[in-house]
Amino acid sequence: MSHLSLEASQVVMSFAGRPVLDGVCLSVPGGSRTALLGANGSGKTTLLRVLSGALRPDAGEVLVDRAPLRHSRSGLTQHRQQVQLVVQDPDDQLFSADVRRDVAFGPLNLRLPEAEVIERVDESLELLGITDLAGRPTHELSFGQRKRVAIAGALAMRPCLLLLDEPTAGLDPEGVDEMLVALTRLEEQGATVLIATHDVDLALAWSTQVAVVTRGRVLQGEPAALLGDADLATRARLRRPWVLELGDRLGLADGDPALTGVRDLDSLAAVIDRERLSASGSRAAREEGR
Amino acid sequence: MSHLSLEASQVVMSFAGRPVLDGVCLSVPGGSRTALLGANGSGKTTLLRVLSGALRPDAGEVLVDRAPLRHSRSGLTQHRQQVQLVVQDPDDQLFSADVRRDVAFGPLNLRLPEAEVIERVDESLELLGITDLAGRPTHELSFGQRKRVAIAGALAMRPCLLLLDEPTAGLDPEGVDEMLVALTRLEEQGATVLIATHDVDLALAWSTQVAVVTRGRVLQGEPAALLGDADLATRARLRRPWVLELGDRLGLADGDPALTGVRDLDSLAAVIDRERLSASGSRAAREEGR
Amino acid sequence: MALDTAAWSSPWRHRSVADKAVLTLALLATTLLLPVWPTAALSAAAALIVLLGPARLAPTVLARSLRSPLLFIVLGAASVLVSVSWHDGPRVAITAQTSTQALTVLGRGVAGTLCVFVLAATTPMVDLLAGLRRARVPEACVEVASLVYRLLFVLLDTTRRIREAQAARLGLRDRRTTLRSAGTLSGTLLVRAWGRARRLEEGLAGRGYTGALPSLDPPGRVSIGFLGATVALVGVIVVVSLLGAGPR
Amino acid sequence: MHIAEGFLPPLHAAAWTVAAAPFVVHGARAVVRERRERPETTLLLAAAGAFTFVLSAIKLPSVTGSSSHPTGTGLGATLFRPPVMAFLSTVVLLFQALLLAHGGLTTLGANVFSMGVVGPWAGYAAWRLLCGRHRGLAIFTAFALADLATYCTTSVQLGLAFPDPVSGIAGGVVKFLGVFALTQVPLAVVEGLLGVLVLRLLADV
Repeated sequence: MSHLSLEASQVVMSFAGRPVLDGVCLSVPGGSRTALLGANGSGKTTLLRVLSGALRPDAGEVLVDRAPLRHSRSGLTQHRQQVQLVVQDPDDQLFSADVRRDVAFGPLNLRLPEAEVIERVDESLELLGITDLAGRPTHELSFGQRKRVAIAGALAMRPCLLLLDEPTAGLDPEGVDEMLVALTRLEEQGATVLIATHDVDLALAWSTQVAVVTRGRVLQGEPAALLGDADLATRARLRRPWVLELGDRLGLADGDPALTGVRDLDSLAAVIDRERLSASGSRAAREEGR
Repeated sequence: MSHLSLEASQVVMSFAGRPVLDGVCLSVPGGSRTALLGANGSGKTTLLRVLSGALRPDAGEVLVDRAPLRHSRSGLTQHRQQVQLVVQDPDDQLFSADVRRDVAFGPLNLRLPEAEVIERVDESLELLGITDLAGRPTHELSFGQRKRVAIAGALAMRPCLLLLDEPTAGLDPEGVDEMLVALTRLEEQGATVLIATHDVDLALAWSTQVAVVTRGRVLQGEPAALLGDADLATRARLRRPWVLELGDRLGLADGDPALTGVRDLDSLAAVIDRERLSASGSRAAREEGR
Repeated sequence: MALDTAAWSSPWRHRSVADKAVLTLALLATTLLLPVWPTAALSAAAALIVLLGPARLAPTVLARSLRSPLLFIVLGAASVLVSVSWHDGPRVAITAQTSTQALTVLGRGVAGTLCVFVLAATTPMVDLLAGLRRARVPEACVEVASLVYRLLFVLLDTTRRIREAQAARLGLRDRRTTLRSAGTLSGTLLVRAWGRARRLEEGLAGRGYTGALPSLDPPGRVSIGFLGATVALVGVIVVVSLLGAGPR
Repeated sequence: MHIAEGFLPPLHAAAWTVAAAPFVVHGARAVVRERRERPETTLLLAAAGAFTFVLSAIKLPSVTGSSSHPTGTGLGATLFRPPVMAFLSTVVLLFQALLLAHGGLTTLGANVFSMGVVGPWAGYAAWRLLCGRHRGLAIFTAFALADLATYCTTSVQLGLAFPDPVSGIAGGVVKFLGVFALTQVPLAVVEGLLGVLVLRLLADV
């Protein structure tokens, strides 16, 4: 896999006369980790479907490495080997009786020789740490397992870009951590990953850039800057990540809504500790000075 | 509505020979707010179904106000006027083409006079803030709206106890807040509310008691104590709420895993501020003393 | 489902089902029973005026919904137009008789379809089923039909998502894969439909479901004015048709 | 393809309605009885109806260039039995007429007769005759035959309504068979294959 960039340019999309996306521009640089945020019904999923080629926008374009996606049969076939979408409900994506057969579905459709199909299936299962599930019937799997099998199925297409709709929704906290580990692995293998999520804390901790869908448009930028913006949060029915909120409340950022470098519990604890140290340090210095 | 208590006593339940609940005891006092936590597949949903009367346990009992639930027709009819379960996927509960008809279903089954049915429907819609949806077709509603209609449908039965499976899953942050406001309203009306959730932060902030399902058993206790227990968190595939984690990291609790009184961002910020004040206060005192 | 969506937001949505059914059926009856010309043209025009006027159906929705029935009507009319025989070798011909007959089915088909739109674009299925309930159609049948309506949308959504997922993994690439995908899609759908039905049953049991689905149906108040207008409209069509067709 | 509204002469429309009525009433009776005895079947029946409706929206590989969809009558007949299919088809056809403008109200009887009576019974008969010998073949034949029988019946209905001025009813039927049924032969084969795939998947699950 090599790093490809993905771009939406002026995408307009409406359903039954109701506009959902109204001139969306989004740029996902190769090798980035993008978190897509937005309220229920804001058009996140629609945007993902447009990016994956499942929907043809009313206007505008989707570009992979600057080349516009053609909605012809061959154009889509090519696009689908580069961009894969994993939908929210794994049951929509698992339709074979057992795990191995399901993951093999894509490679078989690529008309690959059997040896390569098997290799890809094994590799995908391995990457998600579910090799032991290979022979299991799909309907016996737990929710978290089904989610990972669905990702393995997309992965077997060896996409350069992986779009995931709410990959952590419905998972228990440990399942969320495992999912993040799997996503990090994918990234190390060279895939560019974009996730749509409602979890602003996760978005801040995980992503290198954030895109917020609101009123049919997309705002995109540095995670701390965008997620720390209280006005934007209100407009987009989001809330600010708790580390930014707490940092702000404690006056750590000196008026800057986005504390530089703080993105998770560890970094926040470090900043607070440093502040304490410097407070006691200056006290100690002052005490010594007397 | 009056406050009733709900209890599970030594409940054993297995599916296809696989034990899911293995002697569960849970007590939900009237007027309490209980959060039920546990990993995917730990049996949370099964327990809710047993409590609601939908499943008959292999052994053990469900008691409402100390009276055991009888799984006869009349026993269940009575139980369902006291205990209502709202499942996770609203489409499993909404069967009518429009909102008003759907909410009216329960009261009609109670064979109430039409005027009272209408009164209950209006009241339920009002309580959830969805009066404007009354005439809308179910299939056109958004996910969050469908979730609230499902709750309204349960509410129209005027239960004393409301059990909700993942009421905030899949909602955007503002939707989560609105859901919590609605739950608080229900409680003010006299309903005892139990929710199953994966969100440990929400559990700490919202509940008056927490129950954790792990290995077929339930542990129940004070939210901060149970959720602050690192061992339990690992065993139950949970994580500790971030306020407890951060408080611990900052050494605020002096070795006590559960910081007394800290349950959300506001209380944590207050504690940190107080610590700062006392530090600078003691400094000032010391400085004055010299 | 554009017609159904239009019906939910139609300004005539809260008119009694009986009113709308009488108008539709009266128009249909005149179209089919009276001489085709000018009746078909008149009732088609009347239906169009009703749909685009007081019922405020969007012309684009009307045009889109007409497409598929038009295909059948045109294909059927073309078959009627051409006469085939094989007594002395296969022979194809168009005669005055066949062209008259083709025009007849064309006129009646288009007019009839438009008349049905009057009901379809103003009355959501639930109201219609409530009407059937009042008309003494067995409760069980009406209930099954109303559940079909709700599950329809849930299943259509599922179908769409599964098909997109199959397409994404190139499952619709050629005939062979498309057939295989259609097979797995149908099977998966059946399993999902079953599971949904079971869970829905449990969900309803919690609210006291015992097999019957009582429904809060708003009372349908028949409007004398509306019925009067219907009688007048159909009356005019009948009189004009009989006069217009008279000389022939 | 269902016969559009207004397409059949009133007498024919009435006659086909009368012909279909006993089957539908019989099916409806079965539904009423079933609900009285086992209330839980109401939801299963509804799921079957919704499934039958949605099935006709599934795209099959195109043979002639235009897109095509399964009729689903074969699947319905083997899974739910013909009497129930007569009732479910009526519901589905009514929905198709009003939601999608496929078919019509006065032609409902004729369409129910072809899709809800002849198709399912033909498929079911083939299934019962062959299932003892070869399962795959039985399914294939049941599905393909149910599909073909449906369209042949439609052609006969149209041929009876619009006999050819020269060659009479036979000519009319042949004409409509050529337009509506002949093009359906490859699609019937596809639907037969689909049936084999579906039932194999269901056997796996």
